[in-house]
Amino acid sequence: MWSILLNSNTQWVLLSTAILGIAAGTIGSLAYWKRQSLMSDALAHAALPGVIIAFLLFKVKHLFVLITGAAISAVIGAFFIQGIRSSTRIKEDTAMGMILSIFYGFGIMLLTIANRTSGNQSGLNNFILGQSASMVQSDVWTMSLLAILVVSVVVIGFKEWKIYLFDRQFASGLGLPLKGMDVVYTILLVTTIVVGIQAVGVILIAALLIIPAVSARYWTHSFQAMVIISALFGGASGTIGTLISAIGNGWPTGPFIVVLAASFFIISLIFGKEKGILVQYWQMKRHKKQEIIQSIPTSVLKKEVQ
Amino acid sequence: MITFSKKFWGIILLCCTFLLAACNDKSATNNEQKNAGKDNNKKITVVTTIAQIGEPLSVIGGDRVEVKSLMGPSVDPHLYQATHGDIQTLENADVVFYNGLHLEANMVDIFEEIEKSKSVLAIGETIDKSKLLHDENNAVDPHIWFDIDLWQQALDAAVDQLKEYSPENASYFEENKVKYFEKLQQLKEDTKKLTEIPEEQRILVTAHDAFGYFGRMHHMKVVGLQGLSTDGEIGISDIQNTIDTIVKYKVPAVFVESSINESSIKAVIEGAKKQGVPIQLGGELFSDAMGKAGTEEGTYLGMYRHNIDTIYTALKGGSNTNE
Amino acid sequence: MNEVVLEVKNLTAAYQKNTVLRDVNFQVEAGSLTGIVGPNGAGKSTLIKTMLALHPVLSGEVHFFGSTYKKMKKRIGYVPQRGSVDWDFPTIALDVVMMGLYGQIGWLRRPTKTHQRMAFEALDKMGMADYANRQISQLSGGQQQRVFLARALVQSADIYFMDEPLAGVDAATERAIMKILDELKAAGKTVMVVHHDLQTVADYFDHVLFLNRTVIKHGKTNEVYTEDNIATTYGGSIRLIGGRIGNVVHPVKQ
Amino acid sequence: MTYTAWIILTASLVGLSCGLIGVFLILRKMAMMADAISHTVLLGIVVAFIITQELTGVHMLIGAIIAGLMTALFVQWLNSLDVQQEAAIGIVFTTLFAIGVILIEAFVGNAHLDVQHALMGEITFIPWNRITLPIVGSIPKATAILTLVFFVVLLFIIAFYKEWKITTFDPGLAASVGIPVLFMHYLFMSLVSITTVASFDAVGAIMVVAMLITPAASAYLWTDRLYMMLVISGLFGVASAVIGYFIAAWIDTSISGSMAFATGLIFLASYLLSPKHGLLAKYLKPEETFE
Repeated sequence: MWSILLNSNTQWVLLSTAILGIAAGTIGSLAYWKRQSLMSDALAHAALPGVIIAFLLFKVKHLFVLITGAAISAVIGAFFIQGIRSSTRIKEDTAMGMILSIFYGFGIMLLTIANRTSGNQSGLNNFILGQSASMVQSDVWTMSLLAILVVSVVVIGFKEWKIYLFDRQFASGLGLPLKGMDVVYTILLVTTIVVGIQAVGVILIAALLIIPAVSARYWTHSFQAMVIISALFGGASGTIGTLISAIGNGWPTGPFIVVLAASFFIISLIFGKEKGILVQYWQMKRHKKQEIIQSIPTSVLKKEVQ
Repeated sequence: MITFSKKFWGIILLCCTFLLAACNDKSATNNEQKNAGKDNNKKITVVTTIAQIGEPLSVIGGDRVEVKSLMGPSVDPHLYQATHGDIQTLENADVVFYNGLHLEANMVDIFEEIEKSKSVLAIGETIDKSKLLHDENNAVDPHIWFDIDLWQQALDAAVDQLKEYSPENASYFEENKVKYFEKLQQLKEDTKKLTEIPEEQRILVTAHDAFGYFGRMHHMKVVGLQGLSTDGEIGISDIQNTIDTIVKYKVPAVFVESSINESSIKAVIEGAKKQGVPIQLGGELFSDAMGKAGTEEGTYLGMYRHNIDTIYTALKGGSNTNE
Repeated sequence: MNEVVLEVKNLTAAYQKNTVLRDVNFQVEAGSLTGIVGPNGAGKSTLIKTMLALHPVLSGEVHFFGSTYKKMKKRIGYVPQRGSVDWDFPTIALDVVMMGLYGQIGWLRRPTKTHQRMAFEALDKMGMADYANRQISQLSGGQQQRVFLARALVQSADIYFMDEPLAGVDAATERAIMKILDELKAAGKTVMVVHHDLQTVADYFDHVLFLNRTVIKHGKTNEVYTEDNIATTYGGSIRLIGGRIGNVVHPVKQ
Repeated sequence: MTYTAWIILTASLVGLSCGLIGVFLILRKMAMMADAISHTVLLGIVVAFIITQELTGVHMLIGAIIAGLMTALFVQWLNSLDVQQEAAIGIVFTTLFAIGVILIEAFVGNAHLDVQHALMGEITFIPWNRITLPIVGSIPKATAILTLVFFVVLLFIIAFYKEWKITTFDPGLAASVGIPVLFMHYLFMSLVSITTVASFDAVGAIMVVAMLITPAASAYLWTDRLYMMLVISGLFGVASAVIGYFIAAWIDTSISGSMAFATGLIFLASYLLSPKHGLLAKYLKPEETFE
């Protein structure tokens, strides 16, 4: 039973999901602080019309062509979300929901037309819904490239990203190219999403972008540590989820990775060092005790609220 | 606030009247439409869900019928999206045939309703239940068109229905049916060449479980990566088990299906290669969808023959190189 | 001495691991106008929220009119910080004021003309009658603050809590608000105001409550508003122009 | 042509119900809950299937509605523990969906149980799926259910209009004047669940998510009054249904996809032409100042 772990397919999937987990965990931390956790979900759906249009234009089901179509479509979606948010009073979550559903509906319209007019295209919508278990050697390389790209961009400009995320006004005062950083961030996010959805599917890529970043927050207050922990959680979810699904018979790989990531989240939520439930409960109790023991504090406490 | 509630209630009232009016209006005209259905002088309009039913019937019906398939020849019924035109198609139908056995899961209620006003038949459900295949959870495998005998029975039932609908054309249909069934028998003869493949290598590895009946008919072991439906998610063990089978029996080739994402079967090929089994992609098989209309593969016979030839070439040829 | 309308005993409250309020004790008498002052993070907003059961109490008691908050809810008015709501909400100033009456109107009833008139009068009092039909996002910060105050007025409570009503408002608004506070006081109502501008404390309030995690000093302005007490409260660095209070997380979320 | 009328009528009912619910959904900044529920219903129907072993029927609907409520409950719970709402939605829906998929593989096996078949309806076929009711006679099942849902939604919105308004605008004040904010929240989420699930069952997920969010967002650009926003949003929902239908008829494509797309067209028109917040208006009188 354990011998399955020695098989090359298992190793490919293991490596790919681990590396994808690291990349997604890293960019996910950025998305979290931009309060764009659900962007992955929205853009993944917004990629559909691009796939179909690319197919209708070039009449081939070539991976690269379709991925490019998906990416262009997702970038346009991201651009629209940004545009709606900044030029109207509509809030970002509403803008995301709109783009998600309108683009997807448009994609379905086109898909139905494609189904009617040209042969051999069914499964086009499945084309962007990858299966984690079917990743191979080339996916390992793709994911590695993705991870190198994401991690290096984040690491190289680390302190710039930090300012960019936490204090835009200050950043612009420093003369940081905010527009340029927006573009870089969006490209990184879209690349991760598009590469992710064709390899592992919408749900898993959304989960890997969202859950590790939130989990990491329970362990640290430092942004740097958060990015690292988030990447570790992402990688660990990929690895352990894959291992568990490999041991069981017919256990789907992607969903197990999601469940693993969720387990890490629950563990963090309960035991997390910074805001975990247990820690908070224990601190509350200690507070109460202290209040009883100490009567009136004489010195002014120095700690700031929150 | 006062003006507000007045306006609000006014608008609501308006909406209600609109709704009620719409309801009455439509149900009235609706009945007229239903009664105006049957007209014996022109071609009989036959509507089928999948082209596997439609195409043979268009041959058998000849110029007396007009056959339309809701799911075009190359559409996977699992992923079928209805279009606006399908409404017209169904509305104008005289006779409707569908596969049944849960293949068109979300349309069953509809056919039950249409049955009240039109002649409808689930041809897959006319087949003796004992001959159907079930999976371990007792779900029926609906891909019966891969068993030529069963499909002949099913088509026979469809033709009977047609005859009943249009008795004056019965003999014409019968004549064409006999001719078509001869071709089916010829096809069945042609499939015998599959037996030339060494028995232990008669293993059909495909992306999803559509070939159960095919395997039973041609004495092939069938290994499908995905379940009966194409929507599921697979695990590593599914891939690994498939590779193990390939390694164990030295299967020379695996196949992709026209309507399914190829990535999982490609993962199997790579995995097997890594384990020292030089396996090749045997080619594309038609499973749920058929080829493009107007081509040879767009017909039931052509589609079947294509599958047989592809399998034969890949497995037979492969076995030669292995020996 | 007047009747004690608010009594806080040994009140303690915390945000996560930081104790924000510790052992807070004070009494407020009817008809007083109290300014709550203290540095950033001293727990001023938290104190109000904790008294109004919008933030959990770790220990201690709060009594309104000798009873609990729950029973006295109708006699209490609250003006939260302006930033706590989304001003893009599609409604007009008059409607926002009328919301103060929703509790009294009761379930399944609609606001009547009387309610409308009450709301309009409250707006008028704040000098906002002309803006009654304005969409709230089209109001300036000061006007929004006045709408909020009108909303509290319309509740015709006996004790009011106001969180930074004078933060970032124009001079006209500040005058209007102070006029109303004086009127409330004259009508025998009790008002507690979180305030950030030390320069105006002496002019505006008859009582001052120095807060920094606990009550540093509380009493009549002319008695306790001394440089010493200010220094103790602000930890030595006296800054007569107080800083901006950071965003306090609203505990009631949707 | 009568089929056309039924389809447009049913889609209009979806547009009306979703348009009304959607207004509060976007004002409460919970737009993405619509998408989340469209995923988590999978878990509901899988569990319902495992318990009842039946592929169709009311069990699935109940299971789905419960799943929708669970989504709301978990999101609210995480939110109360200080997790960003968006992140909370993301965590909950991916996890519940993944559990649903695992349960399918583990307990359901190869049965034809996927969301698309078990729960997601196809609007094209609505007119053929009928039931007979007293007085009205034989009408499509989906139309009957959605009419009921519409009146339930309308009733609740009218009955608790001021409570919805105050809990949406200022929950703090609502609590302090004695309105049970949390109860109203769950009541609202129940309405959302019932509306979305009933609509999924009739017309499919894509159209429902679009109808919940976009008409309300478009209406938000036209008016500054809540009740007008409700009215306009409902009307836009109906308009999207009609326009979408004719687009689908014109280029012969998926009706629900076209209707989702049509909501986008209406938004685009609003974005350009709205007198208050439109691009054109801003271009014509660029500065709108206070006072």
